Amino acid sequence: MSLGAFKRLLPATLFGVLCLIAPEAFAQTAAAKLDGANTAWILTSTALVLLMTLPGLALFYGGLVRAQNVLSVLMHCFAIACIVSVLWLVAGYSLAFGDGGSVNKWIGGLSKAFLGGVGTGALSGTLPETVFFMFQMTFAIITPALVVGAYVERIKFGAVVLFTVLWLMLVYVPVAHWVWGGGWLGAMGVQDFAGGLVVHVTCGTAAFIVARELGPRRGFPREVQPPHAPGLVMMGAAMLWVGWYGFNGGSALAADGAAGMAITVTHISAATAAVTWMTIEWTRHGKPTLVGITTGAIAGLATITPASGFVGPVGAIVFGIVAALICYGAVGLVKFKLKVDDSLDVLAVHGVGGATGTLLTAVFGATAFGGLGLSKLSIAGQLGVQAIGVVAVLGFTAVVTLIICKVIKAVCGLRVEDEVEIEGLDIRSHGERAYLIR
Amino acid sequence: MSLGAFKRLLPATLFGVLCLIAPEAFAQTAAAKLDGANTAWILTSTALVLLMTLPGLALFYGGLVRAQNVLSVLMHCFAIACIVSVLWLVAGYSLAFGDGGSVNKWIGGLSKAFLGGVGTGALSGTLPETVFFMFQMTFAIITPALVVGAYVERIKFGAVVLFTVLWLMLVYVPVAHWVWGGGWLGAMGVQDFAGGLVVHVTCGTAAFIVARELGPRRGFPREVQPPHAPGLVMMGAAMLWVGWYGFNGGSALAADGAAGMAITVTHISAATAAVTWMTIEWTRHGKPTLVGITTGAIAGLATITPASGFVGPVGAIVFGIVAALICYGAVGLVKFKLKVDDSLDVLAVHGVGGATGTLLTAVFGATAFGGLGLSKLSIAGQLGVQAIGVVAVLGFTAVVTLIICKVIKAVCGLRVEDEVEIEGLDIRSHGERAYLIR
Amino acid sequence: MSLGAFKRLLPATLFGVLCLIAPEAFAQTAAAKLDGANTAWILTSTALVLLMTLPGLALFYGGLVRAQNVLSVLMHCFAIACIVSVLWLVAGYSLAFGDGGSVNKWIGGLSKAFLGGVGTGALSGTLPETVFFMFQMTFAIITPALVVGAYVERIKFGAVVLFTVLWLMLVYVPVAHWVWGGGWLGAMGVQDFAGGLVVHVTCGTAAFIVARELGPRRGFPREVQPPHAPGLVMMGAAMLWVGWYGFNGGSALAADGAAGMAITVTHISAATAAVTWMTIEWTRHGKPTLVGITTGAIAGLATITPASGFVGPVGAIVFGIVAALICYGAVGLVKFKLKVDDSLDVLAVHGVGGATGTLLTAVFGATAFGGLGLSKLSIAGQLGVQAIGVVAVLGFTAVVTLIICKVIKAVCGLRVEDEVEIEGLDIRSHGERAYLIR
Amino acid sequence: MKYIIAIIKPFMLDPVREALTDLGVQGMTVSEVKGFGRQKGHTEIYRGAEYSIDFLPKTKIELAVADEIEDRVVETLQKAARTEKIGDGKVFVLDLKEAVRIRTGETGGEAL
Amino acid sequence: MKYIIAIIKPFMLDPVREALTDLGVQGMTVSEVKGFGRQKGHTEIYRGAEYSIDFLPKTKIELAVADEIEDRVVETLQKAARTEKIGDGKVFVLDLKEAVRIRTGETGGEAL
Amino acid sequence: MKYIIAIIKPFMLDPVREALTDLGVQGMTVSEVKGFGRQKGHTEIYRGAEYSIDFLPKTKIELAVADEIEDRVVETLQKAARTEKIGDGKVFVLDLKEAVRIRTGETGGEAL
Ligand SMILES: Nc1ncnc2c1ncn2[C@@H]1O[C@H](COP(=O)(O)OP(=O)(O)O)[C@@H](O)[C@H]1O
Ligand SMILES: Nc1ncnc2c1ncn2[C@@H]1O[C@H](COP(=O)(O)OP(=O)(O)O)[C@@H](O)[C@H]1O
Ligand SMILES: Nc1ncnc2c1ncn2[C@@H]1O[C@H](COP(=O)(O)OP(=O)(O)O)[C@@H](O)[C@H]1O
Repeated sequence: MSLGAFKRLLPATLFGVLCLIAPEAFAQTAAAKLDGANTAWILTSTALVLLMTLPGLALFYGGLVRAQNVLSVLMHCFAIACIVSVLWLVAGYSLAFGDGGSVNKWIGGLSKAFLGGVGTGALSGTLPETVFFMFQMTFAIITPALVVGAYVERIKFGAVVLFTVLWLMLVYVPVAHWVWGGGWLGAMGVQDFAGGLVVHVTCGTAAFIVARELGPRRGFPREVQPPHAPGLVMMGAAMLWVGWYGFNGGSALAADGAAGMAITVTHISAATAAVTWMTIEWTRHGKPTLVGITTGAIAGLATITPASGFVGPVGAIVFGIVAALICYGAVGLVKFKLKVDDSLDVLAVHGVGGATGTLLTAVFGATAFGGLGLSKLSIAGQLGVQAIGVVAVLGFTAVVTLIICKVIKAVCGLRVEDEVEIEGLDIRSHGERAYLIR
Repeated sequence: MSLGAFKRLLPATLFGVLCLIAPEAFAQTAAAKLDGANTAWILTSTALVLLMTLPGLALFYGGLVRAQNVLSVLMHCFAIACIVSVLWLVAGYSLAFGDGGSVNKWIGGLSKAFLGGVGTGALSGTLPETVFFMFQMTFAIITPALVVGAYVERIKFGAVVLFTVLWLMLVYVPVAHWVWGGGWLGAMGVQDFAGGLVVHVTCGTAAFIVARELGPRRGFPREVQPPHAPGLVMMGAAMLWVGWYGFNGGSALAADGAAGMAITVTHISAATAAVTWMTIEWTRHGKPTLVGITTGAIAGLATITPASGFVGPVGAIVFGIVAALICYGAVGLVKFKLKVDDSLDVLAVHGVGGATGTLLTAVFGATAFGGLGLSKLSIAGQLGVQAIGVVAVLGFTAVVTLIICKVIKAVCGLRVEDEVEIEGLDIRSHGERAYLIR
Repeated sequence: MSLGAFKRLLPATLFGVLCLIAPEAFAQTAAAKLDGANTAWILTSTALVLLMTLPGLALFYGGLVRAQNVLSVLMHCFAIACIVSVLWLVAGYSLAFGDGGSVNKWIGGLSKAFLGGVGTGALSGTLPETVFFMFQMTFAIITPALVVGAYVERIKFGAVVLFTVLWLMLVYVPVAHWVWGGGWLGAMGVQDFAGGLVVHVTCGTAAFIVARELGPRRGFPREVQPPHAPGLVMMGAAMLWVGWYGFNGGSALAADGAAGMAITVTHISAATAAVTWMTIEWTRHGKPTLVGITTGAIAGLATITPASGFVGPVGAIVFGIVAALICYGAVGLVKFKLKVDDSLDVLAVHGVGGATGTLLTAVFGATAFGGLGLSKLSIAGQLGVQAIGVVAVLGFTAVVTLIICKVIKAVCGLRVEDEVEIEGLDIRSHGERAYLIR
Repeated sequence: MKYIIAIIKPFMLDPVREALTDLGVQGMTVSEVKGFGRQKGHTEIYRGAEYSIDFLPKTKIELAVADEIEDRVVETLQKAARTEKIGDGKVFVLDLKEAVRIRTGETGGEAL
Repeated sequence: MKYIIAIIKPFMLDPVREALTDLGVQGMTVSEVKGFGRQKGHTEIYRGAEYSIDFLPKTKIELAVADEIEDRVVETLQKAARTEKIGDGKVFVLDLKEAVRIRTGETGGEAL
Repeated sequence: MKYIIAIIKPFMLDPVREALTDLGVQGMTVSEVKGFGRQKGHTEIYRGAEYSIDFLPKTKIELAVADEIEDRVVETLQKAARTEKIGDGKVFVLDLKEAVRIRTGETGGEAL
């Protein structure tokens, strides 16, 4: 069970305990009391996580491509944010977090479609339900936006739109339900504090599949252009980092010590991974790069995400080192061994990082390894459950993503013509140019 | 009455109710109790709304002009923020929100000039009054900064400074008082949650007048340069969007369900308007643009602003669609029919959006249309009141802005020489160049 | 004593007072109660202060250098943030804020190294201790990052890393302990609300020493290139300004009227200083610049920092005017009289500003001058204590920084070869280029 | 054939291009350059110090033309680019030995 | 000696450079230019209005060569830069009177 | 008249401009170019892979001069731009048939 879910149940538990002590005092309202402080923090966290995509991730990705495609990347991220927001209201939230009745193990119901019945006064734990809806929406936005990294510089814009709609509803929403919404993985005891599985394994896996279906960019892997604007990459990474305080710290759903510890381990993992990645580059190439150190930080952030409510500060250092080593290796593996043009390394950084973090959670979440010890299973037992989670999410995502790609190929095609790829998507797909600087 | 005002009265009401129940317990302090959670959220909201201008709006506008003028636009926004802040302390806040005594219907008094009598312990509702002062200040900053969009690429910097001083004191401050500070429009029951009238109708109207007085840029409308940096436009729009959570969500003046619902409808309106604008462009030109989708989002945000404390999520979808359709139309109308070079479409996006939202509030704020039903008037009655609000604010702003323009023309002139316009304001007015990139 | 420390002691005092009234009720928990609202605000403040360095300060500095060095500056700031974070966990926090036993006057102990004994439930005042740890960490990050401004465009990257490690542990940590962590300056009654001494005097002094040891850039002072991207400078300054709400407002360690007053005076000082600087330039050169107005704002922010919990709004106006006048003068003095290439004016803006503010605090913190009157000493007495603080911190920093520079010179050298300086650090030290825009 | 190089003020590019097109010129190549000449640059200000900029933005047009229209092209360039203020720029004429159209391999006047 | 100027499509630069290197050319100078010709530009859209872009990005290669290899260089350029679509560009050949290597002061063929 | 083209290292522009001005040259046109030659480029690193950059930033100076001062200009250029390290660049001299000052219509030596 995620700490998120744990938190949401906490008031109920507390309520039970308190009833024994002072039944008359808490009989009516304890379980359903709004907490202003928690609300303030989750409102803030929601803004922080939105900032991660708009403009954080958009800039991070936009700086990594050629100058002729930077606007198309910003466009992808912006359009995805808008489309997902509408879908989330229409049905996504309800299917992920609503009650699915007899099929609740697999998927939620439609009772909360269009936020039906959710007024200003509705609560989710100690938060207004609208706040919980919005906070979760920002996660639903960033996940398909992360997949953008796989298909930049050569995809049709129509395909981006279609992919996002299908993938959100057919992959993200079910997996979110399984892990956080009352589905089978959460019930089995999978621990995923802030989205190692739900966000990072899904986007990483999808990225790999899409990149394969789409084929590589011209000149891949040896003649691909280096990032056109590492400064934008750094700006984006910085905003992702700051926003991640809301992502992981907000997943505590409270302004308390759990949130404090979550941002602490998140930050330490990021910093350690960044320093480690920098050291690898310095040693191997003699030159530490800005794109490298920021990539390391993102790897550290992605890897700690599932564990951020369970591990302690020393565990976070281990997470950071492991994240940098494994993700650095994975980048080369995917690019030069598997020869798949997952252009901005979504699988290698997010997928591999998220999966690694999910597994390590079993170990470093245990008190023996300085963790908070929230699992009732043995380390090995929890590790098994975590592994089932990774395999299930990875397999499900791969299969459904593949089908979606095939469907899009049939309907409108995935890839632009050669000429458009050469001249760039900005001018050809969007009628705009990024730098008219004289 | 705005929900903002409503919130501020709530404690008093509650106080009354509670006195009946437990008079001895609440007699002294209930109405004047600081709420830490609300304070935390409004402190945050203040930071978010400042981010909207610095650097949000500055980048949004800066990216839309020619490269030779981008610094001048950033300079306008930065200088306006500084100047308004000082004026707000000196007298603006007091005149807008202080007690005006016998003329309170029209304007506040000077008792709170320089925050006189407002110490660390002073409260405004459940907030420290300094926090309320600062939150409102960020609104006073962004409103004249929005007018910048009307006069870019050809105005004298001295005129910007003079205009800002006069316009803030003679337009913004009175209108804020009328609607939010205890003046006649608020008393009449005008509903303007977060500034549809106070911010958007005033800036849009002023923009149109200033643009007319100033005359169009060379080559307008057909040979005007397209935006020199759509990426900056997107960054700015993203920060505006994130900041708008503070703008509308903070206008609840509390960390509660009202704030949650406010950010929900705000976000949904933005997303829907963005998708709608994108669809229009895709249909009409075959190419959806980044500047277009972001403009749509801003239109959705401006339009929902007056309504964000009154409507529900489904209403927000309607607001979003209407915002995009009407503002898209208005852009063409102002530019090609009225032939006024309101350069960055302040009237078309903010003015028209704000007015539309103010009127729609009467409808979609009613429970019959999924709203929160906070008005005591019938839909038609409320619509009438809202219309009076729009006409009064629009008329007053137009007249006073026109006078201000005439005065500036007489004093120092509005427009730079042709040569300066051609070479660009950056180097000629500010002695700087934006891109020395090699 | 800083208000920060004051705040931390407040619960204890309150506890004492309350025990007299209702001993049974508060006996166990009053002094150690978590306050959710304060926690929410300090979590937010932590994110805001991180944003100041990543990407705020990085962009502010990055825009001021030549295009060939912008990435190296971003790299410096990013790497410093990561390295300091790890060091802060390993020992920095413990040595600064832990109990130093018999030597506590000079330095803290190691009991909290690796956050030993600090779990999710540990409190610091009304905050989870992890939150206090993180908030303080963001101060530890920005201080050595501010020193970057002294050595840009010519330093070896290895020297940056080594300098940061040594300087953090040997200068920042002790000074933070002296002033805020229970050391001798705090005990003597030095008032430094948010880091006039700890942050600004230390970084400014160090900058001067490093710049002297390193020698000037080629062509200094007359042929140095103007800022390659004033737009980045403005973006960075804007984020610094917004983040400073967390820096000063968060230093109240509570979401209350003290925080509200702190952001108010902070903002007013920044705005006033910016307008003053703009006016000076306009008068002297006929052209107010963007870099100038933003520099003014930063000067205003640095100067008010030590005073932000003690002075009132009118005091803030005085601070702003004085900040601009003194820092503007200091820039020319250091550059053209002392001929030291403190490249981005760290001493002139931060050092001079911070010292000035520290001294002025004694005057404008007194009720006679509109301050909050938190000092128990006379104005003259407090002024003496403040002066001791400035001299001690300045002297200590200068000596230790000089030694560090000599050590680095011996170990690996400070400065790159001429050829590398000419071609730029980006390509030569980091293997990257900033603008591949076609 | 002649190879004509013109240095003009940037904002005169559009009128010049139109004038040349009216004359029947079908192609030209344009680049952004910095000019140093009698026209003086501006002053930049950076934190209290003034720096003078010696180079001004100019636009360079290169076009290959048949000998017959050389005179008319030079005249048109001169007229269309003129603002009569200092810094209007220059026209330079060089001899062009050969021209080839890459797409077709055509040479000489055919290639232009 | 000849001074050869080629205007080509930007993404053909790499193949062209390689082909020239294979031929033994040891140096060249490249710049980014905007071309106006038979190939038409695109349309840009800005808030509901369409603007046509007349100029297209092109790459200009300049290289000084000895008379002996002039023909082969022109031929190589023409072949390597050709996509057979409109807009492939031109090669222009001018006479070069003198060349000097700055580093050594060598002149003529030695300098190239 | 001669049309002189010099390719130099970017940071040598200021000394070169000064030396030419001292010689009495009143105008020149400068642009940013990328050079390919004997001087080798650097390596760029991107997430574990190294990419070699073939082109180096160079600055191109174009100036039209009267025949009389051709020699002195070439000599001055060569001296002022020299660092004696590889990659210092070249000076090319072409014949210039005609020059026109746009502002006044003056031609020939008068126009320079
Ligand atoms: N001798 C020259 N060779 C090459 N370009 C020149 C020469 N003289 C001037 N130019 C170019 O022409 C531009 C305009 O020259 P300038 O002397 O400022 O004004 P004008 O053309 O009115 O005499 C310069 O900025 C420079 O680019
Ligand atoms: N007469 C000319 N002088 C200089 N450059 C030319 C000339 N004609 C064409 N160009 C350049 O060659 C490029 C390609 O020419 P264009 O007419 O579009 O196609 P093509 O080379 O296939 O005939 C143009 O974009 C322009 O840069
Ligand atoms: N044949 C050539 N034609 C045109 N430009 C050349 C030629 N050879 C060299 N260059 C230019 O001169 C620059 C310097 O040449 P390079 O061979 O690197 O060193 P050096 O000038 O010391 O021999 C190159 O980067 C290129 O811009």
